[in-house]
Amino acid sequence: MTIIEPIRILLYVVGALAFVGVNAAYLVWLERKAAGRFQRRAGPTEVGPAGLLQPVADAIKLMTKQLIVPPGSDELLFRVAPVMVMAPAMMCFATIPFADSIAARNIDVGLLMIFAFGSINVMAVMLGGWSSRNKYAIISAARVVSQNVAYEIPMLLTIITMLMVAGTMNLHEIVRQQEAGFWAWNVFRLASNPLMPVTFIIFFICMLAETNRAPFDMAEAESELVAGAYTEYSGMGFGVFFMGEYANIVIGCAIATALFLGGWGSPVGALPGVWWFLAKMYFLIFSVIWIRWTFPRTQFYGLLNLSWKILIPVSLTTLVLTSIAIKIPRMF
Amino acid sequence: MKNLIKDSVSGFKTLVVGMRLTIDQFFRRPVTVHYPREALKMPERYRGHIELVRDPETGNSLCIACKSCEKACPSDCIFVEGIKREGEKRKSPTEFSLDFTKCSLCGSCVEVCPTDALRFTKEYNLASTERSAYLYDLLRRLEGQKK
Amino acid sequence: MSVPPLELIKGPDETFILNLGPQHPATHGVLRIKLTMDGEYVTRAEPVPGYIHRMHEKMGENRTWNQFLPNTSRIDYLSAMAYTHAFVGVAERAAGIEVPPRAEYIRVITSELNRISSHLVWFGAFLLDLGGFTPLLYAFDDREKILDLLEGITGSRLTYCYYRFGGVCNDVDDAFLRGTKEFVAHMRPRMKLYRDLVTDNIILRKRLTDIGHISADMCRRYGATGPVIRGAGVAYDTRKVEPYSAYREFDFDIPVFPEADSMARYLVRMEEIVQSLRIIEQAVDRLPDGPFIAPKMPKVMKVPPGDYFYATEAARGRFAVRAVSDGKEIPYRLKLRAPSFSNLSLFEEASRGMMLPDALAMLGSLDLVIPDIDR
Amino acid sequence: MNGFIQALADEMSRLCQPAPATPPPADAPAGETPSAAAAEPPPPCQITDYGKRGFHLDVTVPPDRVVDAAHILDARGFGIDCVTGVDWIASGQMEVVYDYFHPTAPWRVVVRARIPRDRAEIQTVSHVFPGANWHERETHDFFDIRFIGHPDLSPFLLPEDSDFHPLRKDFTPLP
Repeated sequence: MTIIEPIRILLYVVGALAFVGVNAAYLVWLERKAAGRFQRRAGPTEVGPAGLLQPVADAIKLMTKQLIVPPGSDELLFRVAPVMVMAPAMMCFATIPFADSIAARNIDVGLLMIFAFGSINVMAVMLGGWSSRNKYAIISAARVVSQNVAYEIPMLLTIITMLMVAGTMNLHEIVRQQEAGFWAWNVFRLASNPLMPVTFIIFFICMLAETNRAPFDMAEAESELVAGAYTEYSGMGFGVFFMGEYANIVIGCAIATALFLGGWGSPVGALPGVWWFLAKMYFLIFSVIWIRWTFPRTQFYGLLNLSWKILIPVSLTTLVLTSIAIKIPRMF
Repeated sequence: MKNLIKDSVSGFKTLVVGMRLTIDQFFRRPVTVHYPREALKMPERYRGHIELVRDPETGNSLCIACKSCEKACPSDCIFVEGIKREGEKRKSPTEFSLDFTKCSLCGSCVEVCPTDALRFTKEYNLASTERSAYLYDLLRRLEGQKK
Repeated sequence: MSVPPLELIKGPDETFILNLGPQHPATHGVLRIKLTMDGEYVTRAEPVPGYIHRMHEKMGENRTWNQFLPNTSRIDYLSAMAYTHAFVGVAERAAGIEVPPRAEYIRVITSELNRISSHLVWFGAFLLDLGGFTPLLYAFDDREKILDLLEGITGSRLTYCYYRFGGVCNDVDDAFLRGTKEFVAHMRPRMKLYRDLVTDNIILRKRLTDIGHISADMCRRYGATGPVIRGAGVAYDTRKVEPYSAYREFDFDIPVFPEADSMARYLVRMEEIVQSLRIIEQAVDRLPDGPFIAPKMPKVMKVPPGDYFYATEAARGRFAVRAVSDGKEIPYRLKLRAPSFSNLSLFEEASRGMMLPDALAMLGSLDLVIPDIDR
Repeated sequence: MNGFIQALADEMSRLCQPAPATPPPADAPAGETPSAAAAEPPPPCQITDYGKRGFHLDVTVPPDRVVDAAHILDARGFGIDCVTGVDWIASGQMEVVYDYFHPTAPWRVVVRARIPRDRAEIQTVSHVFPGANWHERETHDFFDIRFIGHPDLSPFLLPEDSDFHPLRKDFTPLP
């Protein structure tokens, strides 16, 4: 036990790194391929079969580029910011339950840990934008902060709802409650809250906003802010931000899978396993891509209006409804 | 309040409609052509750079070196020189060069030609790192085609 | 390396200067806008055009009437037909050349096809400004069909140079007419796709409604025309008020939306595509026989002395040529009145106090083509 | 149809009437062959044939009355179309041309004024029609016509440091 444990953790760290790296690379490929198909194009085809080696070529290109630090920028923060996006994202993988037996650590406050680390992302992007000494980047940094603050609230409200339903912060435990089949999934648990699908949608929207994905990509908004906070980053500096962004999407979709879609449980109750988890997670990721290539970007105050005027009241409503639904049966 | 809910619901519906449309396109065949592997046929009237037309009987150019094209050209990219050879009724060109770097493919030269001695080629994939690659000697080009 | 202190970058009273362009994704070319910003609010926007100024007007004074023809396609490369039309029109009006009806019909068909293709590019590019990527490719797919059609008869895909004094340079063939009819049939359902995917989309509506008001009076004072003035509720369309060519003979409506916001301008253009389809359909059905160019046109055009004016409705608004002739082969003076120029000039007044993304959405809704401004 | 344009023509011709010491074309060299268009002095205010010329009313006003003309047209709901110049080098004059359009009626009015070529100055109309601002700036670029009272006459389409005026007929480009 004492010898095995550090090795096991190490293996998981390496595994998580590899998983994030491969995911970031191949989600780019998937994104480009899917974007192509959504737009009636073929997407990447030239590098390797069906363009499968394209991410490798991209990575080599990014790595060979010079890292430029703009004069007058805060060099330390400028260099640290990409790391600050990547590292917390890696931490979050520690507790994600890919299957009953596949998880680095089964932590009792797993959910809390993920959100604690997840919120560091904001600061990293903000510091990256601020330290770049670029006006576009600074505007973007300001946007990122207000956007993330606004969306953290409805997201956590939905999480509280889920905690009340599940009664635990342990992700394994939450998944195990839903193992019976798709009718037991939290998203369909109408008995404890008739607005459960709405809660799921709110969570999903907030997840999009938190990860700065279209239609909420105010931070990058290339037609307004060139590349937003990443304007001055070159080569792998940008690459790490990029990987961090995709890692955050993977985490967001993984949490959504575990919380709402029954994690590794199969929809019919038989044959649970990691493949179900991955299938559900990648379906959500595909939806994220699908949404990006369908909608235009929202306006900034429209985004905040959506959060403060629609999402927060509705998530509060679901919270109240859930607490009523939980409390009332216990009164009798 | 009621309006807000109504707007939210109908707005959400438009989003769903949009997503349905894009996924519908997702499963259709791409419309693009993979250019270097397959290429479209150039239409009959495609305007590439000009070339001289050969007289089917003599095998020489139809050009009579009247310099109409040279005069008509808005960008001064055609240079014609001709002499009257013995035993021939009309002049024939000794030099016919085209500076394709200046040409705007307007077709004035082709239209103005009294003997229809000029026509457009269908060449579109020209690339070079040197300007001199586009100084065409059209007479030599015609000679080259003969062989 | 010396870096200016931050105070120099910052303007007085907490504003700062943001140089948008000359290379910026939202300016569609090399337009530079000097924005004085207060946070994300624009307090003053000063467009600085001229980065691709080519002095077409001077070129016009240096070449014959015929030789200037290719230039006209290169002012606004997206609606080249209307520009060539204005130029040949001014010479025809001056010299009193009677254009055969078939040629007029062909001009109408090609001009309207060109208008649709131009609006499709605008549609796609505008959606790019708003962060929607996919509609661009759908629009380009449709536009490709138009370009193929026009390439078939003109030999060129963008800078057509198809019209000649007294007519057009090539007759249309059956393949073109058939293809045009097919295109009309293809385009109508596509308009429904655009409506469902884009126009009705709540995100787009929220972004454009009540954004970027340009009132009818502002249009008048600035000389803004085209979809900008029609989006302000004024049914001003050169095709109707000063009917040129054969436009008198077709039944079509001028779409007008009185809201005067970006959405109104968007809707005007989308509706214009539908109306152009109507015109094309009628023109193809009723295409008269006859010559496609006036007989006995002189090789070198000469225009009697005097000054003349001819306006056409290009995709962006009214394009007009004022030609002053002294009777020689070379025009004495050519003034090209470009619609984008006037349409952009109101940006400074209209964008005051807007947020940056809104200002850019409005800029996109003006549908600028930078070579048109810079000429 | 012609009632409106006739009334406008009457009002405009009142502008042309006083003709206070019409621009002195005295310095035009006598020996020079005047070009055809410049030779015949057109009547100051005439209703033109649209089909032949492309506009309905052609008004030549003294240079100090262009602002008045702009005010009249503004009051009648006209909009500015463009402002440009024509260099009549043979008669030593510079012509400033204002094109006006009417957004709700098919009228098109041309207002011209001739100013001496070597002292090309004219009042700006940019405070009446803000759209004239850019057109006047462009005309200043190309013709070196100074618009008095214009807020900013720095080079517009030409490079910021340019001091040449390419549309003047005596302009010679650098080799």
